[in-house]
This record gives sequence, structure tokens and C-alpha cells, in this order.
Amino acid sequence: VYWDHQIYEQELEKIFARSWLFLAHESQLPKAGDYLTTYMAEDNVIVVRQKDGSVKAFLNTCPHRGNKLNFTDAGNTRSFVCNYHGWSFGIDGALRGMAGQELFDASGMKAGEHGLHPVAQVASYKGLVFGNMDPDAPPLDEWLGDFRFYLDVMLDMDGQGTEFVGSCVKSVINCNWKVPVENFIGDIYHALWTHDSAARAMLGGPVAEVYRDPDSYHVNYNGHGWEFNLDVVGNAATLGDKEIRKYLYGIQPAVAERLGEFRSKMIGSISSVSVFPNLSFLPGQNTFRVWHPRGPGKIELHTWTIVNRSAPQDIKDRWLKGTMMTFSPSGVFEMDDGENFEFSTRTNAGFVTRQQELYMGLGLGTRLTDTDLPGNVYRNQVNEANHRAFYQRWADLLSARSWKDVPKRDKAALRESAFNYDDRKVSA
Amino acid sequence: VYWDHQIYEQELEKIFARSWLFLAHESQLPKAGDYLTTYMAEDNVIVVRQKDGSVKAFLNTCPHRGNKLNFTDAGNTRSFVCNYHGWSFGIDGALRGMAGQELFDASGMKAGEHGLHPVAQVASYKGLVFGNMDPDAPPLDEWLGDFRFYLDVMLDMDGQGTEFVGSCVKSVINCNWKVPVENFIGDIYHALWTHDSAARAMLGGPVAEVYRDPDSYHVNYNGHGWEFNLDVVGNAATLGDKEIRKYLYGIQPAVAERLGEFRSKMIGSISSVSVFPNLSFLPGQNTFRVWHPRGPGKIELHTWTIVNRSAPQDIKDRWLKGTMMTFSPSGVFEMDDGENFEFSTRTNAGFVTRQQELYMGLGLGTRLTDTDLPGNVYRNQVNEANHRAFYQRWADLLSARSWKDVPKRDKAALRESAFNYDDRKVSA
Amino acid sequence: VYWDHQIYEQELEKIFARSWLFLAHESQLPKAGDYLTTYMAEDNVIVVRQKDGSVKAFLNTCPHRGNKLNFTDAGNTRSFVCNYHGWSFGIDGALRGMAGQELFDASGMKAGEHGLHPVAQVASYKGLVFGNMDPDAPPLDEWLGDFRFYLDVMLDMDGQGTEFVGSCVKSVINCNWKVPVENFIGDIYHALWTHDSAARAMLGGPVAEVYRDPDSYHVNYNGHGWEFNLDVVGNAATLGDKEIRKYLYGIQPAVAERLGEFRSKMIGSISSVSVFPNLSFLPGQNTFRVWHPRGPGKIELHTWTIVNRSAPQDIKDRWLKGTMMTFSPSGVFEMDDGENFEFSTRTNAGFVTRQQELYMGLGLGTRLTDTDLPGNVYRNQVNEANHRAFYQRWADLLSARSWKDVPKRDKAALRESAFNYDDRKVSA
Amino acid sequence: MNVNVKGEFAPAAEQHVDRDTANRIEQFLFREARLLDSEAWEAWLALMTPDIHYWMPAIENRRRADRIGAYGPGRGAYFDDTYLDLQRRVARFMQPSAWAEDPPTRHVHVISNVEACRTEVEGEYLAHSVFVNYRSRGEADNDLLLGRREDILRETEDGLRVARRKIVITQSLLMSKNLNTFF
Amino acid sequence: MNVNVKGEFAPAAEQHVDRDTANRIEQFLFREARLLDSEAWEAWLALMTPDIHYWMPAIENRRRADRIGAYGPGRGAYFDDTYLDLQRRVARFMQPSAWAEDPPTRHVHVISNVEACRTEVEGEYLAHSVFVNYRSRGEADNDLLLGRREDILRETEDGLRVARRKIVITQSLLMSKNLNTFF
Amino acid sequence: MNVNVKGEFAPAAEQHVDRDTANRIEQFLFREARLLDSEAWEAWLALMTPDIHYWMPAIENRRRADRIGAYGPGRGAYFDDTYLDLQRRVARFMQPSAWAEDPPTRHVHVISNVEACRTEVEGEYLAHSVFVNYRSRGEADNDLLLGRREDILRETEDGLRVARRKIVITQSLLMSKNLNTFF
Ligand code: FES
Ligand code: FES
Ligand code: FES
Ligand SMILES: [Fe+3]
Ligand SMILES: [Fe+3]
Ligand SMILES: [Fe+3]
Repeated sequence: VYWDHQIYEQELEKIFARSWLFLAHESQLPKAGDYLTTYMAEDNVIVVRQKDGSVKAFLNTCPHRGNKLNFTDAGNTRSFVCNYHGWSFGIDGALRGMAGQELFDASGMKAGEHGLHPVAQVASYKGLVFGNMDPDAPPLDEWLGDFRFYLDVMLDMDGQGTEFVGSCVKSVINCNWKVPVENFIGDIYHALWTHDSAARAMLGGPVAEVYRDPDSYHVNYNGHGWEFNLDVVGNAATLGDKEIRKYLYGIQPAVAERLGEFRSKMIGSISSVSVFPNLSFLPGQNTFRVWHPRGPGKIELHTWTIVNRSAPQDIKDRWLKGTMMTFSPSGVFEMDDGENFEFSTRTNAGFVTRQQELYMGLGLGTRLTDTDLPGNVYRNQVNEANHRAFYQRWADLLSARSWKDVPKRDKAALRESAFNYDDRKVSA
Repeated sequence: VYWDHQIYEQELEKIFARSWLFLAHESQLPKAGDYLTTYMAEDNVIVVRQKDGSVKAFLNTCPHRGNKLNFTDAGNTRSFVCNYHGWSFGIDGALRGMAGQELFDASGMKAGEHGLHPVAQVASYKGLVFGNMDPDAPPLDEWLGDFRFYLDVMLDMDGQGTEFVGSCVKSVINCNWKVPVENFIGDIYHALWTHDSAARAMLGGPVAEVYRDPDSYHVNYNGHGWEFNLDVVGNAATLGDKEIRKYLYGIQPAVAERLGEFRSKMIGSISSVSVFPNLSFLPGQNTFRVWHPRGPGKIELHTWTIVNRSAPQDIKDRWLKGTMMTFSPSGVFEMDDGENFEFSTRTNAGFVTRQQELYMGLGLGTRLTDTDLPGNVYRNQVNEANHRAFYQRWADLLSARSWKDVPKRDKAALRESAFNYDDRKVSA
Repeated sequence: VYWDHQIYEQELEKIFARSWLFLAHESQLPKAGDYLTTYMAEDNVIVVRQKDGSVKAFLNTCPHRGNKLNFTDAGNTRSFVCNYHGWSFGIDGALRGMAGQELFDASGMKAGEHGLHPVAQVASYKGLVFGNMDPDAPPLDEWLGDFRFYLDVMLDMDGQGTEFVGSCVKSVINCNWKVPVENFIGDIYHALWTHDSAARAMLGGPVAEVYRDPDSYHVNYNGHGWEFNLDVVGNAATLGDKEIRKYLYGIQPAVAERLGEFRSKMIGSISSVSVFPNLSFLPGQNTFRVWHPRGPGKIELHTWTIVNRSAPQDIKDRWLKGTMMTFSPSGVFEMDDGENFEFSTRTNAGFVTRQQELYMGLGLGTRLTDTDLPGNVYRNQVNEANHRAFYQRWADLLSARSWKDVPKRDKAALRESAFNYDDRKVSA
Repeated sequence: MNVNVKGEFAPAAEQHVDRDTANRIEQFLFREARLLDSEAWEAWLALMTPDIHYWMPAIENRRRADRIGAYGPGRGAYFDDTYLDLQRRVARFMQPSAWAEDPPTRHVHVISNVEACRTEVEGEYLAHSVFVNYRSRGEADNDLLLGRREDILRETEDGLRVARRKIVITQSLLMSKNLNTFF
Repeated sequence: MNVNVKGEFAPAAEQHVDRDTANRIEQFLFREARLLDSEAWEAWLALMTPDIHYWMPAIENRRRADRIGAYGPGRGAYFDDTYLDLQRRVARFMQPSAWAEDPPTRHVHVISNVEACRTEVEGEYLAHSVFVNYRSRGEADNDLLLGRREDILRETEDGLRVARRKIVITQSLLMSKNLNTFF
Repeated sequence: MNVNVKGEFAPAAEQHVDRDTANRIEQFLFREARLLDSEAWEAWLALMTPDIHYWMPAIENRRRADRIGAYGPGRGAYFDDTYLDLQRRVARFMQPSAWAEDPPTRHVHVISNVEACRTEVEGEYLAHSVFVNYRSRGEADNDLLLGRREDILRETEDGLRVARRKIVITQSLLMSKNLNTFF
């Protein structure tokens, strides 16, 4: 599972080429012609703002002889020109021209058939742009489903949406992609031990004994998961910056009015989130990240800092600094995690070791049935319920030939209107 | 095709282990005992001049326990002695002796069965020595066929043959081997765009608009291909050395007498050549090169400088310098190409990307049927006809179990005598 | 055989996961809680001395989420605590506790089922601790069988046993694991040629012409092999330290009394040994080593220095120095070998090269049938009899689905009592 | 290494310091490196001024025509630290519970190409240097980073101190899982 | 690094220059490296004399007994340049259409082991140095080369200038796809 | 690099030598490196004192709490050499039958961060330095090692000589098949 090349090839085909993958935050592409390049698993893609304000995405590969088209991380452009033979494409992906065009015409080439290969579906949820390589995949809203109820805690605190600050920081970790996704989907348990040193350095004391918190949860839906308590600022506190805590306490009443008391206590609480298959973030710390697979034993980690658009600039700057100090390659927390991620993978080099059954049973029997919360809800955030849901979804997709073979385990309980809190559109 | 390990393994077996591969230029081995080591795909071989003046080639592997036999690039020797146990082999490959020979004799060993493993066939064409691992492969003359009509432009301008000057320069490029072969077999089109900067640096202006040249061609035979125009010195001009142009113009009349007016205009014109599967050269620039495969995503590039044996030493020196300045790892043209080669390969890491259909239709419908030129001839050197012929040959060999399954698409039109222009043997 | 990934995967499963592999010398773990980490092929394991004096071994992987448990090479501890979530295990492998234990209890977890995964069998022979991942494997004594008769030459010269001095020196060699095993199992022949320079540097002259030695042997049993002559100090002499030779001559009479005249002449003679599959040592030089496979083309070499426990400290120090000067990454002999090992592997990159039949017939017909020596015995240590026995055993195990499919080619001739020379237990 | 940001490292009219000072600066930087190699974190921290700005930006691939260049303030960074931030990092390294640092990482800092110039501030020097940062952890983790530094060094009562440091590496995708080191 | 060619780099009877000159030479080489790292190609070129011979031979594996050694004039070379050749290379780097250089490559040149000796020519020095040349391009292309240089430096009105440079690397098969850099 | 063994490399109260001596020491170490790069084995050996102790311990991963640290006398070592041992190594390199050294290995020794201090012995100095050791063999064998050295250099009639050398690398699992080089 963490080592086999055959399984990895299957994951690329059955999971990554069919799932909604995070592409960009709309704030990264404010103007027409703004673009960035990113990955969908190992496929490099260009994401670009169109003149009509929509966002399109294309393989970052020239459809002539397959050269990489754009070599930058981001920029603004009117066209994409290939380095090899100079074919030129519009930001809408259309082939616009090339030297010697008359020869191609004479060869019977139909320019309309040789534009950039589009990502089959692109859709947004409150500022987050996702893409899906499979034209038959269910729509993004169905994919996220009731998990949006929780996503709104991060994305829609005040109807003004969010934005990314700073640029993308990228690093390589020699681990299987599922290990960090699992870590963020539900594993607060590790923080107690793994992050003791960082917590002492940043907070002057150990990590809170979250497993004693009576009011904490695992929730999941369609393989997405969120573990959290309701302490409002537990995550934020690790940044060691009281202005950020003040800011969160300051906006909490307004959030409560918008999202309700319960969710308002999640805005910076001790919590972590993964959206299936490979997007993760931390409310409060505001690190936002994708774990791009690079073979069974390697990932490329892309991280950003997400903030409320309405926050004062000074608060945004503090968050940018905060993610750097905690969850970045030089971050004091991330340094602890990296070793765990790598060596939870590398042990699988052993033939006998990788036959070993691991334990993932924490929180069996903690399912809450008498709750109004959407999705599958479990008592106590120290739990492995989300892990189990993630691997269930993973197995469902991996073994499904087509979408109709994918079991519909989770059913939406909320109506679409539940995610539109007022008339103001969330601007992103 | 550019990424898959299984296809690559098939290429090693079905293509490289059955094709005529370039081994050496006879000028590299002037004396008996002169040898060099090179590769046939991933097989390391020794090529050595025999006492009778013939050239033989052997696996550079000791048939005792399989150690590498010779660790140098070239030299002169009377015997090859293995570092491991000291078995000694003659330059004819015969096992000549070892310490404790009496013990081997007593063990019933037949020395005659334990000489170096010979390359099954070795043959020359006007100075170029080729080898073939398959004893059943058709002879070299049949393999090259009418393509020799064009090869003579490079190899037989004046009946005095060619030679290599300088030594072999080797570098690693992370690309599939077919990408550069395709580039040299027919892709002048890229020069306009890719090499604009180098052309301006060397010539003070942009690359000629070759696609407007009414008198230019793609020709191919058995998967070998040559694209060219008839401007005599277009390629040579990029070396930025007018003495070389002068030299070419100077010899052109004599070449015309020998090879005819048409071919005399090809001696340094804008053109490029690949000989199936992995040998390429550039008339005029005189770089000569083999792209040795090292897995689907990597090659080892060996380059030499080829010149007319009869050229003045000063002209030879200028060409050596010229290939260094243009087509070597530090060459201003090669630096542009390398990025294209690598990234036309690397994009294939993407699962969806590598399913994408690329375009290779340029010049469909340009086939000339009313020509005296041998082989398959196409109008306009800005074309992808040679590409298509190369991949056709590639597919033919890859899917053929034995030689009789290989379709004979191209039939020789010229007689063998067509390649012997006079009584003087081409000395090489 | 030396290059294929599929064969390698089979080797991991059919050979390494079923064979008795060297784990430690008992002297490395004198006290309860003393542990070291090592490998069984690619499986990392902890070997630890128990309170009752026994030795146990476990996968060095946490059975919770699979993180590597212990990151040191060696030490002394009361427990092993995982870096990830802090699960704590006793030196007996039992899960002793973790934070939030009540939650695991509530989840119905049975701590008894989640201790460290034990190495299925652990057993010792005169100080050497071996492990076997297969609970169905035959016992160690049967595996070693009559080869113990020879092992006693190294392990039981005086009833006081042996010990390791110094620490473990580790290096990476890009060769197939079978190449060095074959070298040590019987290949004295290479020394004449390969080690000429080192011998001249250390001894001031060439290697002895062992192939003329009328009283030298190849012996093997169950794929283990020993080549040797009876010159008492031939190997030891290469250390260039006459005190060591003096020491050996000094103890020889006592050894003769204990093990007999014949074996007493083997204690430091020209000889080398491999124990199937990947343990090797050199009597006299006293280097002791395991070649851990790391894919078909790479190994990790672990080396130690073994000495008689009863030897004076000064002699032990000299041996430690001697192995460093001769058989360590900076050792003058090892430097010669490394090139051979790597290039006997690397040539197999060639598709044609790796089809080539190699020679392994030296000493065919030298089998001695009229000898009292146990195992399969061959005249003349310059021989490839042990090579053949090793590859036979390799093929037997590789093709056997279960133990009953493994041919029993060698039958024990000696009784168990043959290895207990007196009442004094060999202390180690 | 300027990578299109106003040629920051490029030499211009520069006034080199006298050789005694140049020598002191070089020795200071060598000693600093040795402190890091021997994990003398607190002694190292003492070489920073209280108003230190210790900055190591993340690198982006941008077109030359893109005015914002490869890095800049307010964008991503590995370090953008005040003294307090550095203190926290040192505190974390020194926790007994920093499991990922036990067994210790082994560092070598190679410092070379030291050039020192006067600045407009008396008693402050601009020092250029390049570095090779090599780290090994456990069995087989070996990480290599090269880059350039631009320091402002200040004369204080206790000798030279680092008042500002800019560290620019060549990698844009960091080929290491972390930066458990200083530069 | 002499690799069997008459021990070219090996110390013999050598007269070291005075320390002031040694210091100037070292600083000159450091500044030159900084120019390269900041892509100040033209300023760098101005440090070469018009009669410069800039030579970086290709390396062959030859038996010790083979008198021609690992490299030599008239055999393969990466650079065998006159001033005009260097100019052309610089011109190519500076073309806006040098697509392969946009986004820019990021270079670090580490220079060390600088030793300077007098030569038979007044005002010319022989300078030995070693280098680490590290380049990064795009996301994940990182190239490392190490070698030795032997320079003839000449005193001119404008200061020191490079009149001859010999660059010898250790790799025979170049593990990089190109040498889009200077040494 | 002290890796928990009594902070061996860490600076303490140290008395730096005067600049002339510092300069001589640096040049001595550079010249020594050049001798190694040009395979002038015997000339190199002549720079060692007859009582040299040349020590390069093997590195272990040990808990910080483990008092024995990462290396120490009496444990594994790559070099633990007297003059005689070094002589033997040199003799082996120089044998015509050292097949593994023919064609020659190509070495580059980068030496930097040289700091020199007085010792309690008159005429002996303690010199710190770091190194990058890079070797290439044949087509594609390239090995990189970095580490720190601590030398005792002694003034003799023939100039400076190495009387003791301690070499500490960062790798515990040596990522090379051998150490056919000196440090
Ligand atoms: S590959 Fe892009 S234009 Fe040809
Ligand atoms: S492998 Fe060549 S002589 Fe034995
Ligand atoms: S993986 Fe070891 S405690 Fe969780
Ligand atoms: Fe964490
Ligand atoms: Fe080109
Ligand atoms: Fe050997």
C-alpha cells in the first residue's frame, strides 16, 4: 500500500485521474491572463483566469510534440508560446498560430483540434478552484457534499471569503502521499508526543491533553475528514502570536451569528482537515497544502497561507510569518512531522515489515447517531474514525471500474441552500 | 512510448539487439591493437583493430565471472587482461591464458569456448563501422540501402573519405532516446524558434526562414532520414567561421563532378540526419553523435567531429572548435535543445498527459513521386514525413518476432555500383 | 540473476524471509536492555538482550501506524518509545502503554495483540545470534549442520569463545549481493591478481601462489562454504603485524589439542568463508561481515572485527587496526574488491551481456570421497566448487514453495556432541 | 542569484574594508560556522544583534520580464526572523523531546568567497559570502544546499555581530524535507 | 587532477607572491564569482584580457601507461575559447529569445584554495584555485561540478585581468545535459 | 559535528595565531590539497611528521543521552594511522598493479574555514578546517564527502608539518564503496 509500484499506478489512474483535485485559490488569479502552474498528481497543469472571469485549466504540455509549455510558477500573460517550435496558444487554450502556418494548413491540419488539452472539469467552492480529469465524475458540490458545512468554517466566516498571502513554498518529502493525508485527516493524537518540543518552544509548555476534551469530534464525508475541538484558538495559539488569538476572539461573535455558535468555536481550534484525496489544511494555523504524489515513496509538498480577505493587513502578515515558523520546511512543527512521514513509509522497504497488520481501531464505537451535525460524526477528536473512512473511500475508488461501481456510502442531509448564508456572494 | 519501462525493455530486445548500431569511425583505430570502448544500447563493447586490418567487436565483459574487462575509453594494447582474476584475451577475443591454467585444464575447460563474446556482425560503410548483435540481421548494405546515396554526401565528397578529429565528448541528458533522434531526423522546423538566440549570437541574425525555401526536402529509407535544402553552407554558417564556408564553396565543384550538382549543394546546407535507430549528424556543422539509451527517461550522448580527411589541418581544427561552440554540452545550440528534449520526455510523468495524442502530421501530402531521388522523397524540409517513417520503422521492428515479420516497405532502386564512384577506394 | 527486479523480489521472499540470517554477536549485548538495530535483508530489526539473558529480535517498526521505532545503531534501554504517538514497548516487545490509554481500552483494543512483531525464530551458535522470519524453517543447528565443524575453527578455539571489538562500519556498494558472497565462499583465485598491489604494500611481496598448494580445500554444506589451506597464518600475515602471527602460532598447540591438528592449521590460514545466504568472514584477518541486499544492484555492507575473547587486549587492538587497514572501506584490499564487485554487476545492464553464459567450472572433478572431513570436500582451494554449491542452494530455495520442496542434498555426518568439546560452555 | 531582482548581489561601486577588518570578518564567519557545526546553538544566537533580521526567501520561477523576480519581501520565506523567532528555533532544538533531533543531525557549513565592504553606517560592514550546507541524519539522509549570503555585520563591545542576513539558495523546489539547520 | 599528464597541477619550486598581492588576487576571484552568480555577464567578460585563452578540456579515461593522459590540446573540449568565443556565449545568454535561460538559471560559484605564484613574466601571476559550481533550473534540475583552475592573471591599468584559464573537472561522462555556466 | 562527544569542535577560549602564521597555515593546507589532487602521494606524505596520528573515526547514531557519543577511540575507524600505515597506503596507490587505480581516480579537495589557534606547545598550532572531498572514477562514479578537520601543525626546519589530524565526516552509513583518497 505504501511501497508497491503497481498499486501506485492504480492510484494515479483510479483515484487521481478521477478525483476533484485542488488547483488554486481564486485570489491567486485576480486578473484576466493571470496564471499559475501546478500539478494534478504527476500531471503538470496551467490554471488561468479567462477574460470572462472564469478559470480554465489545461495540461501544461504542448499538443504538438509534447514539450512542457510554461516553465514558470506563475505570472500574467496573453498567450502561451512553446519553446520548441513556437506554437502559440491563447489563454483559452486555443491554438493561435505558429511559424509556417501555411504548411500546416496545406497538411490538412485543423487548428481547432490541436489546442491545449483541457482539464475535463473545473469548478469552485467559495474561492477554492478544483479540477477533475474525468468528464464523467460527479460534480464538485456532490463530491464535497455535506462536508461543505465544515469547510465554511474556514472559507466563509464573514461572507467576504478568503485569500492566499505570500507565495507557494515547495519541498520534497520521501513519504507515501497517504501518510500525511492520514495525519491531517484525523490524527491530533500524534501532537501530544511528536510536537512536544515545538509546543514548548512556541508556547512555553506541552501540547494540551486533548484526549481528555469531552467536547471534541471526528467528522467525515465521502472520505474527507475534520478532527476538532471547540476551544476557538487552540491551533492559532501555536503560532505564538497573541494578536492572532485576539483577532479570532474578536470575530467569533460575528461568525457565530453567521454560522452558529458551534461552528464559530472551530475557527482556530485544535483541529486538522484533509479533503480527499490530497488536500489538507489547519484552521488557526492557516497552512493550506497539497501532497502531490511522486511515486509510492515520495511527495512534493506545496504549501500556502490562507487568511480571511477581510482581515487587517497586519494580521495577514502575522499569519504568513506564523505558517513559516510552524508548518513550512523550516517550521518547528513540520520538522517533527517529516521524520515520522518518511519513516512510516521507509520501513515498508522490508518484505516482512510490509506484510504486518497495523492498528487503526482507535475510537471504534464512538459514532454519534443522535447529533444534528452532518456527515459521519464521532465523539472525541483523538480517534481514528476519519482514517478508516479515508481508506474506505480509497479502496472504493481503487476497485471501481466506473463511477456506478463506487458505493454511495454517505448521503447528503443538507440542502444546497444551507451553504448560502445570505445574499452577499462570497467574494474570493 | 517515452516513459514506460516495459516498452523500453522491448526496445532493447527488439530494436537495439537487432539493429545495426554505430561503433566507431575507422580513423579512430589506425593501427593494429588500437581499440576503443563504446556502447550498443546498454551493452558495453570493445572495438579493436586486428592485425589483418579488420575490425572486430566484443562485449566488454569477461566471460569468466562477468567483470567489466576494459575500463578505459580508448588506447592501444596487445591483450585485454581482466582485473578480477587476470584472465587474458587477445585482441582477437581468444582466451590466451590465466594464472593456474593447469587447474582449468584439469577441470576440462575448453579455452576455445571461453573467449570474448563477439558482436555477431561487424561491417563498414565508407569509414563508419557498425555492429549488429543479431547474427540473422540483414547485411548492413541492405539495412542502409539507398540511403547510402545521401550518406555519400557526408562520407564520400572526394574519394578520400573522412575522419574524426578530437576525442569523444560525453554527457547525460534526461530524455527518451527517440526525442533527439526525431529532432535530427527531420525537425528543422524547431530551429527557427528554439535556436533564435544562438543564431543571433553566432550569426548576428535570426535563423533563415527555411519553410519558405521552395527547393528543400525530406527523404527517408528504412527509417533513416535526412532533411535538407540546397544552400550549400547554411549549416556551416552557424559556426561563425568564414574559412569553413570558403572551404565548402571551394570543394563544391569537385564534389559536383563526383556526386552530381544536386548532392554537391547538400555538403553543408541547412540539414540534419538520423540513421535508424540512434545515430545522428549534421552536415556543415559536422557534429556526429549517438544517443545511447539509459532507461526510458535518460540517454548518454556521445559526440565527435567528422571532417574530410583531405581537408587542411587548419580547417579540421576550426571544425573541432565549431562543434564545441555549437553542438556540445557547452554549445550554444545544444543548450537550447537539451531543455526541449528533457521536457518533451518529463511531461510524460503525468498519467493523463501521456495518454494525449500528439501532432505529427506536418507535410501530409507532400510526397514527390516524379523524382529521380532514391528513397521516399517529400517536398519542403519543414515537414514531419521523416518522423512518421521513423516511428513506422520503430513499430515494425518492435512488433516483429523475427526478421521475416518485418515489412519490407522500402525497396532499393539503386544498384550497388551506384556507391562506387571511381576506382579509388574510399580510404577511411 | 544480477539485474532483474522480479528475481530480486523472489529472493526477498523465498530466500531472505526463510533463511537464518546473522543478527548479532552475543558480546555486543552483554547486559539486559542492551540492544542494537540491524537488517534482515531490507527489514530493519531490533535485537535486544532480555532480563533472563536470552536474546529477542523484533521488527523495528511500530505496530501502530508503522513508523520506525528506534533510530539509533545501538544502546541500552528499558523501553522503546515511538516518536510518532509515543507508544511504549518493553524490551520483551510487549506494548506497555501510551497516552490516552483509556480511549484504546474503550475501543476494544487488546494490548496483547499489538506488541512488536517478533522475528519468528532466534537462535545462537557459539556467540553468533541468528534470526529467521519463517516459523516453519528448520532449526539453526540443522541449517548449519556439519558446517559447524568448520565454524568452530573461528568460534571455538579455546572454549572461551569470541567477541566483537570496535563498532560496526557500514558502507554502500553498487553490486548484487551474490557477487561478494560468491567471492568469499570460495574465490581465493582472485587474490593473486586483484590483490597484488595491496599484498605488496602490506607484505612487501606478491600473494602466495596458492594454486600450487597441494594441501588446500573447498568444503561446503547446505550452501555454506569455506576455502582454505593449512598454512596457519597466511591470511593473518596480510595485516602486516607480526604480533598477530606470533599470537596465532602461540595458541596453535592448544587449538590442536581441542580441535585436532588439522583444524588448528586453519585458524589464520589463507581462507575465506560465506555462510548462506549473506554472511562472510576471513579467518586470520578476522573481518566479519554481512552483505545486506538493497535491490538487485546495491548492497549495504556491515563489517565488524571478531577476536578470541581470551586474547590479550593488545592483540585485540591490533586486529581492529588490521581489519581497518585491509578490509574496510579504506582498507587496501577492499578497495580492489569493490571495483570488481560493482562492475561484475553493472555489466549486466546490457541486454545481450546479461544473456551471456559465464564460467564456473573450475575444479570439476576435484571432489574427495575418501576423506574424514564432513560436508562436501574438494581438493585445491583454487576451485569453484563452493560457488556451484551456493548457486545450487540458491536455486533450490528460490524454486521451493515450501520447506518440503527443498531438496536435502547434504546430510549431517556428525553427531551433535561433536560440537561440544568439553564441559566448559563456550561463553560469548 | 540576483535572478532578476534588481541585481542585488552584483558588484557595483564598492569600498572594500581594510585587510585587518576583512580578516576579522572572515574569521568571525568561520567561527560562527563552527559553532553551528558543533550545535552550540546558544553561543551562535549570541552572535546575532537583538534587532537582527534573518531572511531566507523562497525562490520562484518567474519570467525575466516579470518585474517581481524570483523572491521578495511579503512572499514565501523559509526564514523571516527576528531575534525572538531565532530564539524559539533554538529553544526547539534544545528540547529533550525534539525526537527528530535525537540522534543528532550532523552539519557541515562550508563558508567561502568572503568579501567585505563599508556601508554608509560607521561600524557596519556588508559581507558577501557563499556557503555549502551539508547535513546527514540517521543512516542515509544527506542533504546538500548551496547559496549566497549578504550580511550586515556590526561592531559592538563584544566584537562583531550579525545585524542582518539575507540567504539566497538556488533551489526553488526544496529537495529536502526540512531545514533543520541555520545558514 | 593531473591524471597522468606531466603532473600539471603538482607543486614544484614555486615562488608565492607577497601577501598583499595574494589578497588582491583572492578578492578578485571572489568578485568575479559574484559577477557570475548575479548574471553580470558583460562585467564578467570585461575581466578577461583580449588575448584570453579560456580552456576546459574534456576528460578521458586512459591507462596510466598511455602517454597522452586524460586530456590535452587538440582533443575534445568544453571550452577552448578566445575573447570572441566568450563574447558570443555572452551574447547568447543575453538574447531575449534564449528561452532555455528564461526563467533564469541560478548559479553559485564557490571558490577556494587560492594560491598565487610569480611567473617569469613581470606583472603576471599564476593562480591556483578549486571551485564548486552548483546550478539550479526550474523545479528540480540541480547540477554539481567540482574542479581545479589554473589562471594566469595580469596586472593592467584597470586592475587584475584573466589572461589564461585552465579548468579541469573530475567527471569524464558529464552528468549534466549542458554547461550553461562559466567557471 | 561534535555530535554529543564533549563538544569537541566547539569554540571556547581560544587564542588565534598572528595573521602571518594564519596565512602560512592556510597556504600550507591549500598546497597539501593540491598535492593530493595531483596524486603526488610521496610529496604529500613528506608533510606528515614521523609521529603523526591520522584519525578518521566511523560515525554511529546514538541517543544524545548515550554518553559514548557518535565516535571515539577504540571503536570503528576509517583511518587510525601511524606514519607506517600511511606509508603502506601510499605504497599501494603507487603499485603498478593497483588495477582499481588505473585509470586514475580524479580528486578535488576543497578546503575552507581555516582557523588557527595557539596550543600549549610552543611551535604547534591547532588548525580547524572544513573540506569537500569529491572523487570521480571511470564513467559515472562520483563521490561526495564533507566534514571537518582538526589538525595539530608543527613548525619544523622544513616548514609546517601535520603532527595530528582528526577528520570527522557527517555520514554514518558511508555512501561510497571505498575511501581511495586522503583528507
Ligand atoms: S512541441 Fe510545442 S511547438 Fe512543437
Ligand atoms: S571475472 Fe575476469 S578473470 Fe575472472
Ligand atoms: S506509529 Fe508508533 S505510536 Fe503511532
Ligand atoms: Fe504534526
Ligand atoms: Fe536543435
Ligand atoms: Fe578480495
